[in-house]
Amino acid sequence: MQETMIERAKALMESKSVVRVVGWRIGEFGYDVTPSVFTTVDDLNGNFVYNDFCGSNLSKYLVRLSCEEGKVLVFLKPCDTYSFTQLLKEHRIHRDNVYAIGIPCNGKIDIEKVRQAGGEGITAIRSEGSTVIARTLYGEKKFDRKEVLSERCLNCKSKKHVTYDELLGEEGEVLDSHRFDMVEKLEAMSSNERFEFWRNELSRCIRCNACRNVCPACTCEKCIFDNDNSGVSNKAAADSFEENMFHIIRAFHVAGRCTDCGECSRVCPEHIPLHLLNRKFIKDINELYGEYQAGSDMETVSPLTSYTIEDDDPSIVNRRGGGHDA
Amino acid sequence: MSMNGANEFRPNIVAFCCNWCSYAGADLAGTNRLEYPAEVKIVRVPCSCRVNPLFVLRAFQRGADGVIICGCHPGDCHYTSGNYFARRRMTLLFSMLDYLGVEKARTRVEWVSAAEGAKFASVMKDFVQTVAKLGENRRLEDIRCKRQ
Amino acid sequence: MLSLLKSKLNEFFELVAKETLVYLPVDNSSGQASYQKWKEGVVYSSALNTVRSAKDFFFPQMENLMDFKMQGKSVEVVDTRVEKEDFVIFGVRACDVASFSILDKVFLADPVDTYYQNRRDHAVIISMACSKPESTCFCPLYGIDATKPEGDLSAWETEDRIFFKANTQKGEVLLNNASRLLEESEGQIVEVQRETTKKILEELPFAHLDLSKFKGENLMELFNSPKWAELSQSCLGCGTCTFVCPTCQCFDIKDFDTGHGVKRFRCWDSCMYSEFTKMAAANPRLTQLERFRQRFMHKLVYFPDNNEGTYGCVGCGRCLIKCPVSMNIVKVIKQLGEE
Amino acid sequence: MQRIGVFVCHCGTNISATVDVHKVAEILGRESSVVYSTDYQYMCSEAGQNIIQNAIRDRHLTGAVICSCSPRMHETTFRKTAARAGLNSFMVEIANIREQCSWIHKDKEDATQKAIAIGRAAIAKVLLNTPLVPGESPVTKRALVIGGGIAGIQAALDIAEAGFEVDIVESKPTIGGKMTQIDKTFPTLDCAACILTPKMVDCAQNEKIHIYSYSEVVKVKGFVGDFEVTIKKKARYVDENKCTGCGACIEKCPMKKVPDEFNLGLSNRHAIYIPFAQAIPKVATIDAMQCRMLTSGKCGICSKVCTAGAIDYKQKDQFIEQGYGAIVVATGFNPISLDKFDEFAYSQSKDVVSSLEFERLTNAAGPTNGVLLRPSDGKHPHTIVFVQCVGSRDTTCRGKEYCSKICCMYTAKHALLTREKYPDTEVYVFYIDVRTPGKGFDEFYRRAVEQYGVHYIKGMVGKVVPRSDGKLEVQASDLIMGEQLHIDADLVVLAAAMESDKSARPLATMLTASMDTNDFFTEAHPKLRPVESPTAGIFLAGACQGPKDIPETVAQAGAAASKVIGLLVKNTLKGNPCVAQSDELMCNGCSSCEKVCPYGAITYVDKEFKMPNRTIAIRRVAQVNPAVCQGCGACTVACPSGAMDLKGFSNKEILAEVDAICR
Amino acid sequence: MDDNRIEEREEIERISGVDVRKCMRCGKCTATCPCYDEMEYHPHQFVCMVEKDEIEPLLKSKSLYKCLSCFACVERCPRQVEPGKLVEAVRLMVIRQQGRNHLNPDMIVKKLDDRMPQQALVSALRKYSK
Repeated sequence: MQETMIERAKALMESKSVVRVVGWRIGEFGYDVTPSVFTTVDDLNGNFVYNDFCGSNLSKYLVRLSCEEGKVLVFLKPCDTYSFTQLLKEHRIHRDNVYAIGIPCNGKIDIEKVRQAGGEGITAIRSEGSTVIARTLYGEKKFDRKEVLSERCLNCKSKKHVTYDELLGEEGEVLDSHRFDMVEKLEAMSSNERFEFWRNELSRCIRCNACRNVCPACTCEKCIFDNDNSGVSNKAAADSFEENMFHIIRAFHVAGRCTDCGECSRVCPEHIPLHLLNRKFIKDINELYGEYQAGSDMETVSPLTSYTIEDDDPSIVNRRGGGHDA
Repeated sequence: MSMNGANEFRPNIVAFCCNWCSYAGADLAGTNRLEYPAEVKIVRVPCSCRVNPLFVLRAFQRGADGVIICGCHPGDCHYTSGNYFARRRMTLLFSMLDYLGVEKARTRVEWVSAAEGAKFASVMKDFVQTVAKLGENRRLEDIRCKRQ
Repeated sequence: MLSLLKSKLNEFFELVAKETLVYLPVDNSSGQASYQKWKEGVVYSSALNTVRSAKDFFFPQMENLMDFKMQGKSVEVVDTRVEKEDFVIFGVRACDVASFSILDKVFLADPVDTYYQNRRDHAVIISMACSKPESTCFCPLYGIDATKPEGDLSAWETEDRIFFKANTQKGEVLLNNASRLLEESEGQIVEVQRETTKKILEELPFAHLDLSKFKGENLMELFNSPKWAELSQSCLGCGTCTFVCPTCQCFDIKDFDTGHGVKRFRCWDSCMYSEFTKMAAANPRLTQLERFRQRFMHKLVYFPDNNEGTYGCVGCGRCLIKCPVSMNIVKVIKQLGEE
Repeated sequence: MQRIGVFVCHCGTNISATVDVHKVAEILGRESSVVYSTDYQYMCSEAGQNIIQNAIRDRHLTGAVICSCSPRMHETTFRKTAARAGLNSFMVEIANIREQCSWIHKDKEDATQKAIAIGRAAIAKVLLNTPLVPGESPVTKRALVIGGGIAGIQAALDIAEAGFEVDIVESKPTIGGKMTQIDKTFPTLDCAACILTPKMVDCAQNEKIHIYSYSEVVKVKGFVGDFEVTIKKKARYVDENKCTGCGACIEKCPMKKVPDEFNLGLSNRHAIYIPFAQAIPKVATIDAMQCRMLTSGKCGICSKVCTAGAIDYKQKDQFIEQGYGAIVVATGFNPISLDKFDEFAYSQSKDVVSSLEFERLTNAAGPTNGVLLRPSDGKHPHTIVFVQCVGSRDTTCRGKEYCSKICCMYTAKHALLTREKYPDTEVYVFYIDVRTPGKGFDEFYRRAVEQYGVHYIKGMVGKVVPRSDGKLEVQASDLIMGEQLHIDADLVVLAAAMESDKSARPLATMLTASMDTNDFFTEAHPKLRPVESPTAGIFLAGACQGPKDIPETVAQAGAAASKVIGLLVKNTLKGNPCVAQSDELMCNGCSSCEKVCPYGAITYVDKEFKMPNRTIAIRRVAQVNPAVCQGCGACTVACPSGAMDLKGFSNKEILAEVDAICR
Repeated sequence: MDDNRIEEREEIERISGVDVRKCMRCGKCTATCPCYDEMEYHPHQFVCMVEKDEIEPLLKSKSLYKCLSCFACVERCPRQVEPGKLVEAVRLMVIRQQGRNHLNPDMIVKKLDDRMPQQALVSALRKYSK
């Protein structure tokens, strides 16, 4: 696929239909690829890569790049197209300045999982079919691909591309994933257990803002947490409240807009399962206001900017299932 | 939060009331001399849809033990649709707080019309009792804001 | 050489903990290591590195500087500093130990940061030699010997034992207190381990990057290099690298109104943030390019230039592992260091 | 540095009885930035207001907090007070320590503490308040009346009378509406035409009034004082200015068999037609569906016979754009369709008619020239059964839950008139209740019974079965006699429920005016603002707001007109300054706010912004129209970046209040 | 008010699912009833009497069995009171009080003769097979 992509990119660049390409740049060890802009054919030939580690969602870069002079070519994995569509819906991207190519994705590998599975000192890594082979300082190591696949890919919601100008490879289907299983598990806990769970997770937060800055839904010109005039800005969490506050508000601000691309959890240096917050909102919305997938089309209005007269009262929260304290 | 002589726990309650229905309802409760606990303190907002989740969290941060939002009955919103949006927002927010293990009963939304002074009073009585049972807000507290 | 049977490690902690607080790396639920206070049941993790570096002990992410008590119209300033009690940090890797001296250059230089000094004075550092470096490690580049870490007390972990060597008075004292658990044993095995580790360290992919270019005289050339544009292009402007970095020491001082007073606190800040060093106008570095450049110019040029050649990096490799877009100091050195 | 004054009111003993007002004043006086604090018997009294004004002047106050009764009571009073002393009226905050404190608490300590907390909150807020000035927007001195029935006509005439331009938009070829089809009016029995047609003529002749007949409103933009409306003039294929209404074309038109909607299909008209003799404008209209020329291109007789050369087969729909300051909605009503009521055999038998059809059958200008004859065989009916509440007070999907209000009276009228004209007919009226509230109404109904011997029977008709001999077998119950009746009727008249006109719903959407579940327009306040829609600048007249009889309709039309006049005499409108405001530097242009705005007050513009790297980027940002915004604040919460904020209730103000309360 | 009379009303309301308070006394049910003359109590009276807890007379009345259960009244009632269901409920109550002595299908067959209209058969089942 990588070759095909490079060829297409080169063709489009040579035909002057695009002036720059957003893709992934090869790293030192194969797994450390960097989202990057390519402006020359040589650069593409030498450094463009598409492999098991190109997890990063390129759609957010378009907010900036589509403002710049000249058309930009972007490669979008299925889940990226949802973010892309959502951003278009919110007028954050100049569509006519973008040429979007949909590319297939058979799941991305979570290098941290590889490390935790004993992949120490990796100097090169590639996958052959269902096995992942790593060259390390301490000899070659093999891993079962399924074991090291990232969580979001294990629960992939769709292999279908929503918006694109051109498609490389086969079009996939929307899948019925089990992505809400963990949310359900949490809901079933007692509120004490839930509290303990989230304290343990969120207390590790170092407020590096990686989750926010990578999030395609968080494209605010200025985030309220950076804005001293908002009255709620803060740079570091002073205590448990501020840890909670940041993540609750962030999740709320992207509620109805979050496409569940899973970038937040991917980039969290402390491995906090942030996607579980977003998925809770998604699940609630689906159950209370009807199935809704952000970014699945340009028309449907977000459940938080619409209503029906028959909506449940907030007291539904007390009545709904979910553990209580003994 | 405060302790009175009897040393029984007296929760601190913040009530956001929409200007057109619930705030008037609260006034009516007053006009009819319908008692409810002094722990309840009212913040006047134009419409329940003006209440930002941030306000709710802020109240808890600053030491509130319970937060209640009162608006016009669905369908009676002065701005025709405001409380419908408030209803969805607060439902999701409360559900999230519950998900994070914060006691459900600390948050509530009630529809109180300008004519329902009695309802306002009884709702507040009930809410204060419920929260009092739960005790001090520990799960969403900001220790820096507690009185030493 | 004095050594301790691993089976007795828990006893050792218990003993030390009688006198002072003990912190050690522990595997947390995220499957990564973080420093935690020792208490019965807490198990030492020989993981190579903790997610957050040991700098937190001396320069915590958030600390209260002073309080302002407000009575009506009167304001009273309250000094909230308290003399810190002694504490022991166990299992600090060579790179992190090296980072302390870099932080010292900043915080202990005149005017001395008493908050920092207070913690520094009360700490006993038990370092731990590395035997299984990561491919992302590059401490040799800065002349750090991971097989012979500094600190008050150096330690080596072998199959069944932990060997100790005191480097300071504090170290001696601690060993004496623990003497009943320790035994004199043949240190040969340590030397052997060091040799094998040294070989691995020598072969590390980034052990011998070329830093020659990063000198004061090249400042303008480096500063104006067109490469920054490409390097910084993907940067998200998050603070991950700065916050996991053992040598980053930028902070912000803010006031928090508690409703009945004001708390003045300091917290980590990141030069990657748009609000960093925000002044009346704004952040003097308006673009991510400038911010990105600042971080690496600081570590590789400004800092060494002001500190007799000591780089603002110890090669712990945390940023290599944690950067969401895998952009890091190594890539920067390679790009700008060449030709 | 802010200088705040605090004024604590005793309200006689209303507050001071349970709140230690001196203590409140003293403690609040200690708050930083409070430079003056006092308490007084009655702050709202002239003396009290003087205390405030003097303090503002002498202490150079930048803000005032008044701890007193509910702001709903005296906020405006105190704001005016402050304004008179030269302090912006929005720098005044009211701490409600009466309704929400002293009156509901008994324990003095508790009440005092709470009063202090409320006071602190008000201080915290006023510290963040900014002086606000109501925005002004110009008023277009022209009114639009939608619907040319009696309601529309009356409203238009009254507005024109006051000297303002009025346009009437009527979807039919002529104005006049339902009233033109009615024969006589209850309870006075004067002839509808005689009282209506002069008014129609007045409209036509009044130079301030312009009639757009055979036209529809297709687009409404703007807001109170400045609506931009697009009117679609449907092609009538006749040049209104040339046509003299002589009718020559009609006589010659070969298409004679078109059911005449004016007579509800009881008679036929031509493809080119004038609805009725007194039509305004008296201009022919070609029925495009029926006209041979327009359907097949073969004919063109009318254009040949037209001496004025008014026929124009090429005519297209015309779109007129016009600005208005106010809009009166008078879309009126229609009887519901009776097809679903098969038990009454409405669709089986010609002799089962609706009341409005009955009007035509008795109308001198009707298909039978006023002689009451059975539609089926043109014979004179000897037994007539009137059935009331057909589809009214009906909770099934076939009908309407509400009472149509006028049926009792017009049925009484029909019954009475029938007996008067044709004493030999037996007239039965089946009713559930007879509802005759209104001047002379019940007397009228009793007259029908007592003088004219109409048989009023309490009970409903169960079924009507058309018999082969042409009779209608009516099976009904007499609940009072407790017997089941079987009547052989010649004519059955069904008092069909009235429903809002079909055009009302889409119109309401265009106007963003709210409607109830029955598609009647809702009023701003059921008691106090009955002729205004909640949407500013939209007024309601006639049956579009609910079932009404003619006098009520005319009264409401007059009221609506006076409201319109009251609006149009103003040169500018002062808006509520507490409206939303978008910070363009922070706005993402994501449209969330636009979607939740009930008034369509938010629009978007592409603006150029200087980027940090000194390049120019074009960004879509929200702008709020302060004249339209009502200040609900829905947008402020929908906005993720906090770019949208509400003046007078800003995020920071509310947060500060919360902080203060929780202290 | 006698409790057990209220209970009876409540039971009838429960069985039939009818809310008698919805009735606005228009009498359309009675007007439309095909066997009005046969009945001692007419549909609208059933509604009124149930509302007034006058169940006893209804239980005894022959009208119960005169009702064809044609459901015309149910069909035409403008307030969705559905008197027919009420009649059926009362009938059911009688049957239940008598104990389980209701007709079963094969017994019906014996009673059949060719003059019996379809309607009667259907309503017979509806009436007696409970």
